[in-house]
Order: sequence, then C-alpha cells, then structure tokens
Amino acid sequence: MRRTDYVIKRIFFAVMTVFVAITINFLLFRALPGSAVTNFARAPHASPELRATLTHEFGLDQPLWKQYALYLNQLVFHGNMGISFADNQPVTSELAGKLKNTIGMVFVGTFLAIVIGVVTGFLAAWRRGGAVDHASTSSAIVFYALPTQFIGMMLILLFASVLPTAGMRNQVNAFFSGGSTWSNLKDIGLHMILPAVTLALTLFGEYTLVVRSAMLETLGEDYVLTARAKGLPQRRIVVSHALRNAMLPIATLVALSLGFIVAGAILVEIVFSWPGIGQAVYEAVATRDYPMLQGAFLILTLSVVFFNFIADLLYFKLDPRITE
Amino acid sequence: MKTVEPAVVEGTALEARPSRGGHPIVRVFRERPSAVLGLSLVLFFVLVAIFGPALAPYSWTQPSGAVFAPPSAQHLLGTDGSGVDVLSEMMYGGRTSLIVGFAAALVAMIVGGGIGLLAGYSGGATDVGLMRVTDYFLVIPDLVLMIVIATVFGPSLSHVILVIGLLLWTTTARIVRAQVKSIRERVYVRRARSLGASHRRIVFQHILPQVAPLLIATTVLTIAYAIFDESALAFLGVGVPGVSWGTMLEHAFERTAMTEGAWWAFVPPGLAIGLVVIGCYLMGQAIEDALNPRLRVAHLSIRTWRIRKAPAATTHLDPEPDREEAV
Amino acid sequence: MSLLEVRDLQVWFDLPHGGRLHAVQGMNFAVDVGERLGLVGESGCGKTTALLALMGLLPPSAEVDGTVLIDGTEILRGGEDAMRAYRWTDVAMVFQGAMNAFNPVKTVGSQIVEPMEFHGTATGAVAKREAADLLELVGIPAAAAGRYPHEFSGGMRQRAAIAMALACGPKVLLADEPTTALDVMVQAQILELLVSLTRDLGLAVILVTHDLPVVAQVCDRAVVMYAGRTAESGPIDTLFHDPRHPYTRLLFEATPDLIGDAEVVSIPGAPPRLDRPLVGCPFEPRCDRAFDRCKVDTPRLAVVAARHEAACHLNDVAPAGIGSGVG
Amino acid sequence: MSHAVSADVGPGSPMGRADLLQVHDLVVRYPVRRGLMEAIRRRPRRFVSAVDGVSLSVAPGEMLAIVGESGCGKTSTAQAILRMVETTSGAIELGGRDITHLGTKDLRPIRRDMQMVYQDPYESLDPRFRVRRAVEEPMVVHGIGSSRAERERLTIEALERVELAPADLFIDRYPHELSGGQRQRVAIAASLVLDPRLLLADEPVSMLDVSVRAGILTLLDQLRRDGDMAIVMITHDLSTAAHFSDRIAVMYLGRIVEEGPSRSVIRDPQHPYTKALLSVVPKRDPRERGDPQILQGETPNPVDLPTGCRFHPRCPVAEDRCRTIDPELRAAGHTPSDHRAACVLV
Repeated sequence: MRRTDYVIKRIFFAVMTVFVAITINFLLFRALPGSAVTNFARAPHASPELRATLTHEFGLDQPLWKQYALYLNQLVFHGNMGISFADNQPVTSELAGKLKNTIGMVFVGTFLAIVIGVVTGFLAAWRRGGAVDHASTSSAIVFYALPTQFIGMMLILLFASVLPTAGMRNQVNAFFSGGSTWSNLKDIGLHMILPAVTLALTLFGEYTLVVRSAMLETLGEDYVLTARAKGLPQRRIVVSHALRNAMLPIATLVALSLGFIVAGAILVEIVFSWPGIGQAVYEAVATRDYPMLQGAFLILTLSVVFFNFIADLLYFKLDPRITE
Repeated sequence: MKTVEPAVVEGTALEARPSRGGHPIVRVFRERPSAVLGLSLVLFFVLVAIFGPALAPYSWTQPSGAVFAPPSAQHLLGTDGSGVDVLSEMMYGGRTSLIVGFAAALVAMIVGGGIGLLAGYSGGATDVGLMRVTDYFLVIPDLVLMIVIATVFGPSLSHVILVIGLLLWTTTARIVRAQVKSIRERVYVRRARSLGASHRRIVFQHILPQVAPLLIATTVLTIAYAIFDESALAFLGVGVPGVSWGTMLEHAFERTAMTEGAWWAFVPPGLAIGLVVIGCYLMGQAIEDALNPRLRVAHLSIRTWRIRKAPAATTHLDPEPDREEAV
Repeated sequence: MSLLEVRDLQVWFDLPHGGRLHAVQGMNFAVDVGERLGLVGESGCGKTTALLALMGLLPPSAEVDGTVLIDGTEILRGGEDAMRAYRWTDVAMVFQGAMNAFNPVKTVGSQIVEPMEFHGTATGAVAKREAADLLELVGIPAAAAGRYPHEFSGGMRQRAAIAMALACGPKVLLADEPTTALDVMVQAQILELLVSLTRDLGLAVILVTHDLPVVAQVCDRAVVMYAGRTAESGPIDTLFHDPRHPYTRLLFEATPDLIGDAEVVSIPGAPPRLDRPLVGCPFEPRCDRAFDRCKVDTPRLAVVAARHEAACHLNDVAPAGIGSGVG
Repeated sequence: MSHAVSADVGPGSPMGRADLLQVHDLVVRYPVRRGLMEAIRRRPRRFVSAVDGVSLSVAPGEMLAIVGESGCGKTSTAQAILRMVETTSGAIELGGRDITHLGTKDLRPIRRDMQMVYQDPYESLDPRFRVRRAVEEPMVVHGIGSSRAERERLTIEALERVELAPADLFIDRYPHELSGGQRQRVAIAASLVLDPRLLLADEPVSMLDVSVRAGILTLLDQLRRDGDMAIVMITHDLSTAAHFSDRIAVMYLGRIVEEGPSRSVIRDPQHPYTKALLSVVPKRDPRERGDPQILQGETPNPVDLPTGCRFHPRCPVAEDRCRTIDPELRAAGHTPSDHRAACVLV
C-alpha cells in the first residue's frame, strides 16, 4: 500500500515539474525586451502569410493568458513549437533530428565515464589510503575541475592529425535511422571518438568520488562485520553486501546526472561542432533564434525531469525500506 | 527505553572525538595538508587578480605583438589570436573570473543559506513549501537556463553573477536545511527551548555557530562551480563583457588556436580555472570531512589486523607448570 | 580440556595521531560445553575488543597476541584467512545493535541461508527449511524468513540474529550486550532463550555485558574486567558472596536491588587511560583497600581457590577482609 | 537562595504538603500518517494516543518514579508537563496554577520553575559552549543575576552543589573534555541555577556506567531533600525506581496501571503487569532466583488498542470480563489507601 503511494507521488511531482518548466519557458520568452510578442512572429525572411498563420496559431495579438492557453494547446496536442528563424522549418522536427545525434554521442561518453568512475572509485575505496586511492581521487578531482571546453581543445591539439575533430563529414543527421552504409557508420563512429572521450573525461571524476564515498560508507556498516563474522571471503562480502548497498546512491546519482549531461554536452558539441541539440542551442543564441532556443530549453528540461523520475524509480526498486 | 552504550567501541572510534577546542575551521587548516594546499592555490590567484592589472607588462585589450607569437622574453606567455599579450590578459582576466566566482557564491550562500535555515528550523508547511520550490529549481538544467536568461536580458557582469548565483543556491539550501534540521532535534536545542529561550536566541546562539562551518564549506565549493559556469557562458558568447579566463578560451577557440598549435593561447586560462576550482574543492572537502567524520572505521579493507611477532611477557601466574611450555 | 580456551590474549590499537592503545592487556579464560560465561565490566574495559579478537574481527589498526584454542586446536595465530574456516561453524556471534547487523536490502531468510551454503552445511531447499526451523526455534513464525529486517521489532530482530548465529551449528556463541537495548520483559525472553539453547544444544555461551544482575542470574561463571585485564574470575556465586577483588565488591554495592535497603554507593574516580603505560594496580586510585604496595607493584592474576582467580595484593596479605560488605 | 513564592500555595504550607504538580486526565494524541489512498477516500484520520488519560500529583521534596516499557507513554507525559508537546485534553497545574494552555509569553516565567534533565549526557550540552556559558545561559534567558560577577558566583555555587568541586577545574572545559557523569552533573547544575520547584528527569542515568549512576541518583535524592524540590523521574529500571523514589507509577500503553508508595508497590504489587515486571528483574545475588513470569510478545502497537482492559491480551490471569471492562484505579483492601491498581481482581 505505502509503496504504491511513493510511485504515485513521484509521478505527480514529475508531471507538476514539467508543467512548471513549460510555464517558465513560456513566460521567459514573453519577457523579451522590446515588443516581445511580435518577436516571435517576426521570422526575418518569413512571408506575410506565414507570419499571419503564426499570429493566428499562437494568438500573438491576444492577451497574455489567452496566448498561454493557445501555446499549451499547440504544444501538447500538435507538438508545434513555432518556426525556426534560421530556415523556417518547424522547430519540433529540427530538434528531433538533432536530439538523436546528441543521445548517440552522450550515451557512449557517459557509458565510458561510468565504467572509469565505478572502477577507479571502487579500487580507491578498497585500497583506502594507498597509492591507488590517492592516484584515482586526485585524477578525478583534476579532470572534474578542468573546464570541459579546455579538455576538448587539448584533445584536438593532441589528436588533430590522427582523428577527425570537426562535425560529421556529410552532415548526416539521422544517426539511427536511414540505411547508412558501413562507411557512413564508420564515419560517424570516427567522428564520435573525440567528443565522447571529452565527455567521459569531464564526467568520470564525479562518479569516482561518489562511488568511493558510497563504498567506504557501506564498508563501515555493521552488516559487513556480520558477513565477515560468518566467515565469508572478502570478495564475496564486497560483491553481495557492500556493492549491493553502495548501488543505491550510485544508481541514483548516475540517473540524476544523465539528465544534466544532455544539457552539459553543449560545450562538447560546440568544440567538435557535433550536429546535436547543443550545437543547435549555440547557433540559436548567436542568431537570437528564440523559437529554437525555447524548444531546445523545453526538450532539455523534459529530459532532466525524465531521468529524475527514472532515478526515483531506481531508488524505489533497489531499496525495500521506501515506505515514507 | 534505549540504554545503548556510548558509541565509542573500545579503541576503534577514538579519532571521532574532536581532540582540541578552538574554532573548527582553524583546526581544519592546522590538521589537514590538503586544506592548506587548496587555500594557497586560491590565495595565489586572488593576489594575481588584485595586483595583476597594475603589474601587467602590456595592455590586455590592445595587440602588442604578432598573432600567436610563441612565448619569448618579451611575451612570457606569447600572444593570442589577435596579438594581445597572454600574460597581461591572464592577469586581468583572473580578476573578472574570480569576481564572478566569489560574488555568485556569495549570492548562493545568502539565498541558499537563508532558505535552508528558514526551512530547516521552522519545519512543517514552510519547510515543505520551500523544499518544493528548491526541487523545481534543481530540475531545471542550469547551463541552458543561464544561456536563455543571458541571451534574453543581455550579458552584463551583474546579470551573470545573479544568474549563476540564483541557480547554484539550491544545493546550498538543501545541505544547510539538512544540517539545521538535525541540529534542531539535538537534545541541547530542545533543552534551550524548554528553558524558555526565544527562537531568535536559539538560532543565533546554538544553530548558526554549528551550521556556519558547513555553510563556509558549501560556499567554497560553490565558488568552484560558479567559476566553471562563468567559463561555460563565456564560451557560448553570453558571458561577461570584457576579458576573463572564459573569454580567453572562447577567443582561442574562435581563432582555432588548437589547430595552429598555439597551445599558449588557451592552456594558461584553462589551467588557471582548473587550479582555482581544485583549490576551492580541496578546502571545501577538508572542512566538510572535519565536520562530520561520518566515514566509520571500515570493517573490511585490503589490510587486516596483525599478529604480534615478538613474544610478549606472559601476564598469567600459572600454578600448573606444564602450561608454561605450551605457550 | 575445555571447548574454548583463551590464554594471554592482548590487543593493541595504533591511534591515528600516533601512540598505541593497549585495549586488552592479558585475558585468560575458558568455557566448556553447555556452560555460560559472563564477561562483565564497564565501558572501555576491553570486553567487546576481547570478543572481537576471539573471532578475528578487529580493524587493520589492531595488533593481537596470545592463543585461542577450540577443542585444543589453535585458531588465532593463523590470522584472518586461517580463522575464516572456524567462523560460524565453530564460533558464532550476536552483536549489540541487532538493528544493523542485518543487510537492510536482503531478506532475513536469505541472510540465514548464506553461511550454510558457503560453509556447505546445507544448500538450496534443505537450507531454506533449516532456516525456517531455526526461526521457529527462536520463537519467530517461519513465514518471516521472506521479510526484510526493518519490518522486525527490536526483540524479534535480536531473536533472528540468534537464529542466524545458529545457522551452521556452532559450538560457542559469543553475545555482545545482546539485551542492553531491549526492555526488561523482552530481555527476559532473550535470556531465557539463550539459557535453553545451552541446555538443549550443549551450546557454550560467552555473554558480554555491563549489567551485573543479568550475569548473576544467567551465567555459571564470570570474568570481571577492569582496564583491559582480568580483575577477578570464578563461579558467579563466590564472586557475590566471597569477592577477592575490591572492584568486584564495589561493583555489586553500586548496583541497586529491588528489595533491600543496603545503601547504593558509587565508585569515585574513573578508569585509567589505556594509551599510557601502567604503574602499580590499575584500580589503585579508586580502591578503598589500597595500600603502599598497590601503587608500585602490578598484581598478577593468581589462583585464590578452585577455579577462582583474582589480581589483588590483598589476597597475599589479608584475604578475609576483602569481601566484607556485600555477602 | 531566596526565591519568590508565587501564588497561594507555598512549600510546606500549614495544611499539609499541598501538591506542587497536579495532572488530571492528561491525553496526548499524535495523528497517524495517512496513505494517499486513505486521504483521497476521506477515511477518518486515525490517531495514536501516546498518553490516554493519566492523572498524577507530586508534592515538594517528593520523588515520583514513572516506570514502564518503551512506548508506554512515560516520555510523552513528561514532554506534555513541560509543555514541549501539545496536550490534547486534560489539565496540568503547577503550584496551583493551570498551565495547560498558557500562552508562550505567560508561560516563560513558569518555565523557570520546571526544568528537565535529559537521558543522553553526550547530547545535552552544546559542544561549542564551555561549562561556564552552559550554566550561565538559563540565567541570561531569565535575567537572573544583575552582573557578570554575580552570575559567576551563582555558577560556581551551582557547580559545587552538584559536587563538581573545585569549580574552577571544570568551569572552562568543553563538553568533550568531560566524562558522561560529569556532563550530566553540568546539565543538572544548569537547571539548578534557576532554583526550579519541579525537576523532570528522563532516564537520567541509563547511559552511564554502573559505578557513576549511583552518584547522580544520590545527588538527585539529596537535592530534593534539602532543596524541597519535587522530582519526577522517568525510568525503565525498576531497581533504581525502587531504591530512590518515594512513590512509583507503572504505565502500560498510555495509562497508569498501578501507583503507590515505592515500598508497598515493590513488596506487594497488585496489578498482574507490575507483578510480571518485578518478577523478571534480575537480582544481584545468584542464589535469589525467584520464579520469573515472562510475558510473551511485546508491547502492542497503540494505534489499534484492545477492547476493555488494554493488558488483557498479554495478561496471565485474564478473565472473560477483562475483555469488556476497562478498570479504574482503585485501592485494594489490605494496601495503604494511596496504593491503587487498575484491575478487576484488585
């Protein structure tokens, strides 16, 4: 009974957060300097009819709350987020393509970061105070402290001759779909190495430190002493008791950070001009393409909410004590 | 009723007991070398930021040499993509980055600390309400929101500081709230309340002195994040107007210094940011560890207890002679 | 030959800020089949450390000396790895804080089955059934095996801990303050269970506690510990009626009884610090019968009667006078 | 130490020892956390009555011990008397004045008269306050002692009164530089400076070593004799209660099931629960075995109370009528008039 309460509350919280994000998103762009309302429709080289349809669709000449209702209606039911100033294409489809590229690269980068982080964190905890501990903690802190763009630029400096360092050759934006030939895939793969490695180097530090403190915490618990008293060998105690409990904070952190990584990948995508959502945000900023910016912000916020919800579910699944 | 023995297991958790009096922060710097290393790193760059502009050999905006000139006697760190002396830029740039970092951290401390204290101490509806707001702020991706706000309201020093500060206060608020909530339940606070002490007195006499060191630790960590965010904003072109380490990186990237092999145009600012962030991190971590040495004695680690090699004197006067030989 | 015998057990801890804590300074005791031995003393006297040393469960900072024999075979000097074979199959343990003795994210049943399968005493369905029988033996419905530790009350969790300790049919059960955190009625239930186990299964129990009346009612023999050493050991009856160490007498006098108007007197002063070398008798500063020799010469544990030993110079000088007052 | 005697009832007033503290039918209820579904389906809010109708009184210079197992409501009773927990119903009178629903402003001067000593000596002192400042704080809060010098004098006097002599050896120490027993004495001294008329002690010695406990208990005993202070001691240790208190009240599931003079309650218990509790208290002398009457199970969850007498599910001598009758406290024939028990068999 109590456990289902927890899930319902989390779903409710997620929905509320999405609603708040949409509202902030709406208000933010209405607070533009100058006649903000027309900004939205003044797509620089849009034809008069296009401008008319936009005004009608989004009720740009209506009072604010009426606009808000229309904005919600368009967003929720038609998935229409207006027209990009850059190329008059609907924002939604533009962003969808770019999101696929981002997810591809981010997935590889994060996976690498998690592997490095968990391994170094675990070893650091296991050989606490030893050389391995100092080495992995200090390398974690150093990479965690260096700005992402700086790591990217260093990698370009070092590997420019060996690996491609700029966006995909033929701007293939459909990363997953499309019967891409083997060479196409190889090309994407090659291009992805440096950005993914940069992302991994930026992120693994946090995982190392969290895994280390989670492991040290569990290694100090009484039930580890009980397991040792039962005569179990160290290896088995670490795996079936210490690691099992350390998974709680680790799993939640990984899920939580996934949400922010999508946003954090912006810097990596800019340095390597990777055609993802981050690059789209960068160009939208440069050209003051508000609809695009608004759409990207919404998608990134939704991804954070989504991964937060996953983190809650993970925690709920792993910890039988959740009844609050 | 709980009559559990005091937690000190004979001989194992002795180090958990604070050894000497004196202010906890001072004690941290006396006992932990990592805190001193962190402090010296940060102090070095603060001094550079204060005296830098006066000592800078060249102008930090006007070119004073060839483009991407390698480090030489005249230009110790060479020149950047538009011929400006990198060392002078570094000296002046440091001031902007640190100002943004410290100011934003201050904003985060005041807003986050205030909300954390209020929510933690009052509990009930206020606590739930404030924490809901914090949860919403936490969910919004800070970098993206910063970009949007900076774009919408235009970049300016105060804007950037406010934006970064207002997005970093959530972590401070949550940490402070948790600590205040646990202190409020402590027996000596309940005793003060049962004495009839006023809320104001309890907060200023008992709660604040106890939470202050943790607030300092969290603020120092926030400085690191703030400098980080400033460099990200600068890289996206919506950072602080004028020169900062972040703009130097962005400038070097625009001029593709990496492919030109001109490492001196972007390595100094990148390393500087890294070192300051490491310094803040070490200090903050040291203070936080000193406050709650929650890392218990690990029951399990690669090293195990040892058998004493040298034969110890027997402590037992044995009547039966044969037992003597067996030992 | 006794079931479990401990000779000259000593434990040192390396302190984080340098120095060594001599937590156990020479313990000698033995326990036979079906016998209940009490290790009694105040906090900091080394009783829990001695128990952990018996099972080799000390932290890496510990150094151990002495010998531990089970059915005549030495198990301590082989170090952590060699001891592992004897743990739970020969010697099992119940901890004081039963709350976190169990892994919170695994069911109680699976944690009882775990040692069986590892030591090979039972596997699969057989192990599950044996675990269910053990739970019934300690008074818990077998169905509870599928439930998690946080769903158990204090008393039930301690019972489950005892069931887990019996998983591989041990010869000796070490119990570290098993009932300190429980109410007097639940304490009675647990102690009654321990007594029935020694009677029915021939299990030897070593009960560590600071509660003298519990030892008086439950144990056959007792070892009174002070400052890491044996002050006195012998049948519980003689310890009460004919104590041969002032500390034993004063401890009984400081314990109030339900019926009886004897005045309850506290023992002034505090136990000595164990990280400093010992001069003379450790109890001398608090002893009401101390004389000049006590300040200089550390008394050795000497036999005063059949299986009754005490470490006090009075036994050489005026043995009769020690016990007046309590008996 | 002169002390303004408030209201009409003075200590040792001519017409016998008028009671300092009187509690009438005290009830303290906590709401039970409702599940989301229950809230939606408007199920009535359920309550736990931690204290379910407790009446007691204490005269100046008298020590009343409240004993019982965990969850019997003894701590909630003390918290309610100290106005740290809201009283659902019933009345609390201190020195003849009803303080049950007094506003915080009017309550403040009254707080001077009732002080509490807590169980955990390691937590009851602020780790950042030296002993001097810990003992002085109550005086500063209530504006006692016109100058620093006078407050210093009162602090030293209080420290010596709790046998922390010579005071200057302890006055400048931090709590972590004191032993458990010394910390508890500092906490008591910090209450004494206000010269309270009522001292509530919640398990004052349960976390201390045996050799130190007796010291604190004799100190409390002596304070009530010469300070004419009323003491209410909460404990689960019947031997301590038997030895140091004048009267004992035994609580079970939020109710007093037996109360009376200590000697009479210990030597001639009337209520089956008290008899069972006394029978399982281990004796010091190994030869005094006694026949322990061990009740099975543990104190049930107070959310769903059994009907009739709340002890009947665990009572060894329960009869059918116990399931329906919820007995009142009444004196047995042969016991002194103020020794009462709540059982049909009395």
